[in-house]
Amino acid sequence: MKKIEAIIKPFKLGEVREALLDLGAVGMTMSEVKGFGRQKGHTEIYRGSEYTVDFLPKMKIEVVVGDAVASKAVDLIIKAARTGKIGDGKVFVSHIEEAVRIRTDERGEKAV
Amino acid sequence: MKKIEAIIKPFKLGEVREALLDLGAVGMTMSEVKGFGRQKGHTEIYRGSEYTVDFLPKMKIEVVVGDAVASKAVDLIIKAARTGKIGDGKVFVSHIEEAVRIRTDERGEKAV
Amino acid sequence: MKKIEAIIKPFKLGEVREALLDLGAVGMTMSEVKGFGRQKGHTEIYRGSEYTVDFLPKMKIEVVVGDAVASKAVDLIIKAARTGKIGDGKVFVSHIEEAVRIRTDERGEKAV
Amino acid sequence: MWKNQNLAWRRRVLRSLGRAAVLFAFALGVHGAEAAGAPRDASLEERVTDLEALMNHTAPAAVHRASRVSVNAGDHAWLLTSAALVLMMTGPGLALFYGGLVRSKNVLSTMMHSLFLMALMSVLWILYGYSVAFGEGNRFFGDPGQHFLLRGVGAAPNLDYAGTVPHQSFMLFQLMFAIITPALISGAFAERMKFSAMVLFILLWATVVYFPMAHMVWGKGGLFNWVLGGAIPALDFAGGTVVHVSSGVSALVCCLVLGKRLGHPSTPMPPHNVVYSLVGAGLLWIGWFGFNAGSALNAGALASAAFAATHFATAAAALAWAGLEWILKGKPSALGLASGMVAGLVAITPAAGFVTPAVGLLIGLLAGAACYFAVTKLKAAFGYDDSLDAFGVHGLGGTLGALLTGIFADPEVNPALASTWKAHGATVSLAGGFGQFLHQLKAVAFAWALAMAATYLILKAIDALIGLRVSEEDETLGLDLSQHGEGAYNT
Amino acid sequence: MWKNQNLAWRRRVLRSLGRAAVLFAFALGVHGAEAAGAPRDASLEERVTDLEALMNHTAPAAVHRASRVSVNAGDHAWLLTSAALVLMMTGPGLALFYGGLVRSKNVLSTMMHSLFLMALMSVLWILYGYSVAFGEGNRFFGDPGQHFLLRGVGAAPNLDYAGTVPHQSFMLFQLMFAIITPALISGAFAERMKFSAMVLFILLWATVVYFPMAHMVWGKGGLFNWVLGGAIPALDFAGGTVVHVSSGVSALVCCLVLGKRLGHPSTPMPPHNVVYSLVGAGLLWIGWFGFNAGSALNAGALASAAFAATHFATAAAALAWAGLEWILKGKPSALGLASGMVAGLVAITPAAGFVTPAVGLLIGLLAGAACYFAVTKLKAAFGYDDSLDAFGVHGLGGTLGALLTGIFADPEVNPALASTWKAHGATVSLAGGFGQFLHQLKAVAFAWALAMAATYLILKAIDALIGLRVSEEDETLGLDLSQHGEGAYNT
Amino acid sequence: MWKNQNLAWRRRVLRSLGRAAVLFAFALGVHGAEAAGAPRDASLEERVTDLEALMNHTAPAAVHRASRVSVNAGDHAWLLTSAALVLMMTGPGLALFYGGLVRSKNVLSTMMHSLFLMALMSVLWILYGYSVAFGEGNRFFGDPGQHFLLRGVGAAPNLDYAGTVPHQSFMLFQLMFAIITPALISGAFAERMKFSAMVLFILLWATVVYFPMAHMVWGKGGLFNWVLGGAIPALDFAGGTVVHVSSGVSALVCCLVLGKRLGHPSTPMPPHNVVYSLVGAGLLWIGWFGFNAGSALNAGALASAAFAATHFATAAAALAWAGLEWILKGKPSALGLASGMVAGLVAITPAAGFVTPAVGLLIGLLAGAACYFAVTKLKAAFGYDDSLDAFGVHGLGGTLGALLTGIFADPEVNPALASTWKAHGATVSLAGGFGQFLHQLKAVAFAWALAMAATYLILKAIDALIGLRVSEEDETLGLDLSQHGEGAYNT
Ligand SMILES: Nc1ncnc2c1ncn2[C@@H]1O[C@H](COP(=O)(O)OP(=O)(O)O)[C@@H](O)[C@H]1O
Ligand SMILES: Nc1ncnc2c1ncn2[C@@H]1O[C@H](COP(=O)(O)OP(=O)(O)O)[C@@H](O)[C@H]1O
Ligand SMILES: Nc1ncnc2c1ncn2[C@@H]1O[C@H](COP(=O)(O)OP(=O)(O)O)[C@@H](O)[C@H]1O
Repeated sequence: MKKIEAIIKPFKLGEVREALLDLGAVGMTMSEVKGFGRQKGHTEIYRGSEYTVDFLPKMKIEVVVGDAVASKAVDLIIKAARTGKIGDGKVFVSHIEEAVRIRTDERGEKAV
Repeated sequence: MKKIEAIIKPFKLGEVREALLDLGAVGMTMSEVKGFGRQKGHTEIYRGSEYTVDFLPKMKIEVVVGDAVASKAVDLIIKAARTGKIGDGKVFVSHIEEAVRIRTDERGEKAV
Repeated sequence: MKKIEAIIKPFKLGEVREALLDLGAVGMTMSEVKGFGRQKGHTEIYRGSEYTVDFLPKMKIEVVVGDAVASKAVDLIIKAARTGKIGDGKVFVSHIEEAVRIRTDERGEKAV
Repeated sequence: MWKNQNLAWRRRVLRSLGRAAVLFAFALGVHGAEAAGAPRDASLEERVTDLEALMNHTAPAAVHRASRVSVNAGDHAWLLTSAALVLMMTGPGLALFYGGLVRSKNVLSTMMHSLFLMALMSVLWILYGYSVAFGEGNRFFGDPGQHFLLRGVGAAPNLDYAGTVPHQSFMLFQLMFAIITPALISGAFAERMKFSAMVLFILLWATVVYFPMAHMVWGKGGLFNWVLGGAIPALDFAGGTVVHVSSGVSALVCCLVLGKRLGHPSTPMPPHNVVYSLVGAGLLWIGWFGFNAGSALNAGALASAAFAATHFATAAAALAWAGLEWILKGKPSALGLASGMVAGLVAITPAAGFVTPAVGLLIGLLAGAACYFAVTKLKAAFGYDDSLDAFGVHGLGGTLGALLTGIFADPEVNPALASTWKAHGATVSLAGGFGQFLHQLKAVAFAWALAMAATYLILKAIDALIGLRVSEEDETLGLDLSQHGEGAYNT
Repeated sequence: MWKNQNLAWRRRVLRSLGRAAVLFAFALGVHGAEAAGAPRDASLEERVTDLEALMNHTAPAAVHRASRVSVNAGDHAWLLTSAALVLMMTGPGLALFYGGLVRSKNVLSTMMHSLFLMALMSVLWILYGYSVAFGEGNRFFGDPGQHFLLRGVGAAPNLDYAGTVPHQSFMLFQLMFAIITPALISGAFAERMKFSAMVLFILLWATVVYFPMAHMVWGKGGLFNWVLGGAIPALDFAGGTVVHVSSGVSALVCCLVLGKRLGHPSTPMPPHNVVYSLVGAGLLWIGWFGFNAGSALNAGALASAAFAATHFATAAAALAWAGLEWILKGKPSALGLASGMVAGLVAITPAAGFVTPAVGLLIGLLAGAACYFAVTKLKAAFGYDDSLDAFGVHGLGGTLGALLTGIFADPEVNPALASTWKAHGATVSLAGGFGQFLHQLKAVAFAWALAMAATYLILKAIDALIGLRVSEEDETLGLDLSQHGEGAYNT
Repeated sequence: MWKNQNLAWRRRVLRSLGRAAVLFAFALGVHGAEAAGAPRDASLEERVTDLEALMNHTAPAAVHRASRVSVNAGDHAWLLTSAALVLMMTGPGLALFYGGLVRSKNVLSTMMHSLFLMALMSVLWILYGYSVAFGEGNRFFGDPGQHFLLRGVGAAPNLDYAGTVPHQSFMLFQLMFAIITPALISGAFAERMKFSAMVLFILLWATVVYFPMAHMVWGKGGLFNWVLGGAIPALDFAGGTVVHVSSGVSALVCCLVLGKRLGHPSTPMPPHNVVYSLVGAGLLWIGWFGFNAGSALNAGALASAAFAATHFATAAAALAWAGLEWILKGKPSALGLASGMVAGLVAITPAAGFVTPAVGLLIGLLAGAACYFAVTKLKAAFGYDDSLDAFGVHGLGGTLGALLTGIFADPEVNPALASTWKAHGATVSLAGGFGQFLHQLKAVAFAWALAMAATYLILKAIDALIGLRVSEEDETLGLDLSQHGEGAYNT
């Protein structure tokens, strides 16, 4: 199994979710993160002290899928998340050795 | 070493923590995430516009353990986190190549 | 490619970021987590009921780098994050099979 | 002629609004029946005497003769301001204080307890609540139909209750008390009671506990009324027994009957936002000036005395609570300070218009300490889950204040104490001392008994009928989502 | 001698402050020109009659003879308190109510709409706003220069408007209405309008809609003024047409012209912090006592009546809205309850000083239901994106209230209704009925027309000039960062 | 007879309460000693004249003869309302304004600074603070024991200070000023001072700076008192020198002595919740009407004038600050607008009852601009870490306002200016001009000197005794946890 981690722009969450559902994924986990990258941050001012906020709000989606669909999933996510503007984010794929569904104790691809 | 990621129901956090402590784990890291899965979300209404919240609050526990105890840890977590109701969550296991304790620069299993 | 996950004390974020920038990293992702470890938590009291908060606020930095610089990056992070006091945190390294830049569809080390 | 047409038109419109309109039309028809007769001549001296009386916050003697002026605008301004302040205590004051103390998944449901009651109690009040509390009746309750839709409650002052302000304003001011009292109870059942059960409970509780208690203590002819002919003259300036004992004791029964929250006490349930609670406490302190100093019902010296006693008691109680924490736990907490404030405000409520500022300070010190121990030791010892300490603070603080009022009431602060005392003969002393202490004790005991019995029976009945508690699943999910279909915080 | 030197010195200082100072110096020079002549002798009886008049909230007859006392301190205390309460409605009241309803990235920009207008409208008011609204002029607007920098607005009461309080205090009280009205509109364009366009829009809107509307309805000689010689006497106690219709209808035009927020309606945009909105609603309720009961302009029986009608309407509307949700959706929501409160407050505003509490209750019930359907059904049916329902609540609630005022206005509540009615002859009835309903209809229709036309033209002009909406990128980033360079929440 | 028994009983109870009770019993015994003699006959004309005087906010001439009415209820209603408003400025107003500006780990400790002082200062006040400030004494301070436990402060008006309201209410109103002043300083040492050191510091600071300054400027016979015989008559309507200069300058010393926060200025420390700060600023604006217009001590024309000047100054300063940001930084910020509001409120404080609204506008513009530059440029240039800009806003804004008051004070706004001026001879001019400017300068310089010297010495003493700052570890952890054992936000 593969874990796909996608760091995307927050307002693209809905589209990425739809894309994954279309693929047949039945589960995913999401968290709010802050990203630093080429997309430069913005300046904020508080009572005259100006400073740069480099870390921008991003959404991280983690989805574990069977090996077979992993690359398809990556492509779909990329398509859904792309705006073409800097800061669109990254997708990382890594190997998962075991997955377990807590409720049923099912293991492996059945569990994802 | 293995990284065990467990996505569980928030109110099960205490029990899972106890289970890991019983195993001898001395460290773990937790974060608030939102999960999408078979457990269907709930409907919210704001001034007449109704919408479904699919992403439910979940807790993610990450714990890196030595290879020897990994499968024991997974079992303990599953036992502690199970309610038997849909939405209990998942456990994912992956390989960790290196671990370092920042304070002492200890490496490998000594560091976890 | 390697994913380096560093769990550090929140106020060390700035220094770790600088260290990574010095190395030439152009991206990283950060999230607020809570850590449990040797560093004991503190006691809080609300209207007479006292309880221990074991989970302390930590910052998790995730950065994916090429294999070549991974160990250098780990060392820099450790140096920047260390206070020498308990609770300084951990660094974990794992293997990343694929990375994609969403905007351009670049893959592999070019994407990180 | 035209007027009749006009009424007919109104009736036509109203009829089409369905059955409810019948009641309204009735009320519309009878409104304003209390119009005064044409003024008869008064001498210049009488007119000046009348003005002086009014400026001294007394109804002019002229009212039965030829009243030219009947409202003291200054008294009225203060009463209206006070009414607004007392409503502010409930929403947003109490709503924030309680809302901050619960977990984030229950904050809206907790605030809803306060906010919904602002609406519900107002409607009960206009239908029969005011009549039961302040209508003419027996020593336990007033005639429930007397002021239906507020007929007979108009611009003219009610000389029994407040001689220099419109009767309507007195009614409004009292309504604000009827709103906050049941809202106080909600601290006991927060985070686990069904909303429908809550609504039903308060409806019944107000009807059989609050309105009658208000009648007994403040209503004309009430059993404990100390100025309008009560058999057991008990002093309760702004609601020690009526408001705090009744709500606080009922709160205790609520948490005993409902049982503990899931996970209590093993899982810590710290406040989700202490800032909200601190803001709430601040607003309560401010609003309480309306509560206590407004209870003078005019802007005379008594309002000043009540304001002062209230303020110093609050300050002292806050220091007492935070100080005890500092000594016993090593650190004074912000929530402790705020809890002390509320304890002081509660305890001074019955005493405010009867005691000096120095005595207020003393009462505050005692209340801060007593409530601190109630909340930290007593609750732990008995193991009930009073989520937000409605009993520990209001039940005990109110009881303490009501009893101390008997001891410290001072005719130099409130001259009415001296005069009434004489009217009741030597055995009855309103101006403090053991005799009065006994009266206070009786009233407090009565309030305890009524609150306990009624609350228990009402809760049992509702439990049988529709159930009191939400399901385990709903409790785990949080009451905001399960009871109200909304979450407080979104991104 | 010295005085001249003094003035010269002041002028010297001022001159160095640049061109603006010229205007100020002018204002300083003419200030206080309205000094009264020396009092002539009055008999003792006259003096007593004068005192009685003042205590009855009427200007003493003596004012043209030898006024010894001209301000009723009680009336004044209530008016100042009310002015403070009305300002509190805008900041923090409305700022919190609206701020909680938007997404967290737009909370500061939304609050800024309210807070900035507290400053901007005050400056317009002192320059020409008060003159246009309450100066002498034609039936549509007052002379814009009459009270420049508030000359002629001093300590002496203005007998046309409020005979027992300083003219200056009347001016301040009215200013608070001029502040909140445009702030209400901001609910319609929240989360997408450029800040610069907002400022320009309000500046023009206040000038051509609000100040003239206030003149027509409340100003001496205004077209719809029912006590000071209007041709079409329309009843609007505290701002049904002036405040709510004008702002609510303009709000509708705003959301039509600006278009929907990006993502609406496919992306849910739930309130980021419902607690803020509940606190805001609570403060609005409290502050509205100043708004409505303060509009009596004294602390007499009318203030009491307006207070009561306001309170019961609000309670009823809250129950109506939450009750409908309970029945139709299965759960009553906290935000629904709060929305109902605001709907009730809006609808009772024009009626407050004219109707009984029972009628207030009825108006509240109708308003709660009507606005509920407007917000849930009407908006969905037509598909406009009224971000925070400024039209559904203020436009419709205000219209409903203004019309119902014509039906239910009652001379027993407000005796002035009877007397004015006679002055206008049998065909004109101010005391409710079909005749008055028609007057109300005309005023409401006029307000709708003016608001729609003016808002449309102003927006189109600004759009051509500088553009109304922020860029897509800025909207996505959030207005807090893009318009104000700051984020509300940091760790 | 009974009365003696009663007192004996009370004493018995009290004795058992330990040593503290001795003080209380003493106070109880002497309370109310100021009872008036029996009224002697007054003619009808005298009685009418007395009523007229009272309604004109002046003590009746009759007070020494046969006072039948001594309190003007309208004046009193406004004063009580104002006292409540001023307390609201501290809690929740200032607590929220400051609390929002710090990092989330310090929000409770910052709010605690304000809330704890509400309690602490009240106790100091009742013990000796009021006596030092308003008792009879020398030109620097009053006799500290004169009003111990408020003896001699009762229902009768104090004719020196406020002739138409109970002395007790005047005392309460002034207390609210004594509460907020030290709380203002806390902005300078937020996020790093030990709580115990804070308590000790304020205790000493209030004793040697605030109470004496209040005596000098407002107390009978005080050095700078302009109406009650001060040698250097300085105008300070509601606390320019007493409140803002004293606190703001002390704040500067605090941040210099304590040093910078860890990480300052390299680590950005943005406000953790700007919404709180905006709400706080709104409440400050509202509450300040009580502060300034309440300082008229009655509900007459002066209150109206002070209200107006306050309002327009605030509006203008908000526009000035936000406008400068817009021009110089490209964007107007919400926090900038709010900061401007506070700057305007501060600067108009000493001037409020002396200047026209137009001058208020001018003072506001200047204050907004001056404080903007102080906070953005001056602080950066000198590099001190004034966490929340207590010096930049209160120190400089207060100084500016106090000096401008000398220039713009206008006898047409405050007639007392003209009469006092004559009493002092031609060389002393209270009605603006260079002479008065010099008096103002002296008072301001004195306040600067006293505040700097006393604050420095007190801090050094406390540092030697118990240390001023928390440890580095505690500062990193946050003061909420380290000083108060609680966190503001939990899930
Ligand atoms: N090497 C990396 N490791 C972890 N996260 C990264 C890395 N590079 C980029 N990211 C994440 O991806 C986001 C987008 O990257 P950025 O460089 O701004 O845009 P783009 O990928 O379009 O050039 C960042 O904000 C960060 O969260
Ligand atoms: N393939 C997946 N990848 C990542 N997270 C998943 C995946 N499947 C489920 N999850 C997480 O597990 C949670 C529980 O899954 P759900 O399908 O609701 O229940 P169950 O596993 O009991 O059928 C989800 O809310 C989500 O956070
Ligand atoms: N085995 C582990 N797996 C995951 N996270 C860990 C593990 N051990 C420690 N951590 C994280 O590292 C943080 C610091 O660990 P701690 O034991 O307190 O200090 P130290 O590493 O200096 O002994 C913890 O708070 C936790 O977030």
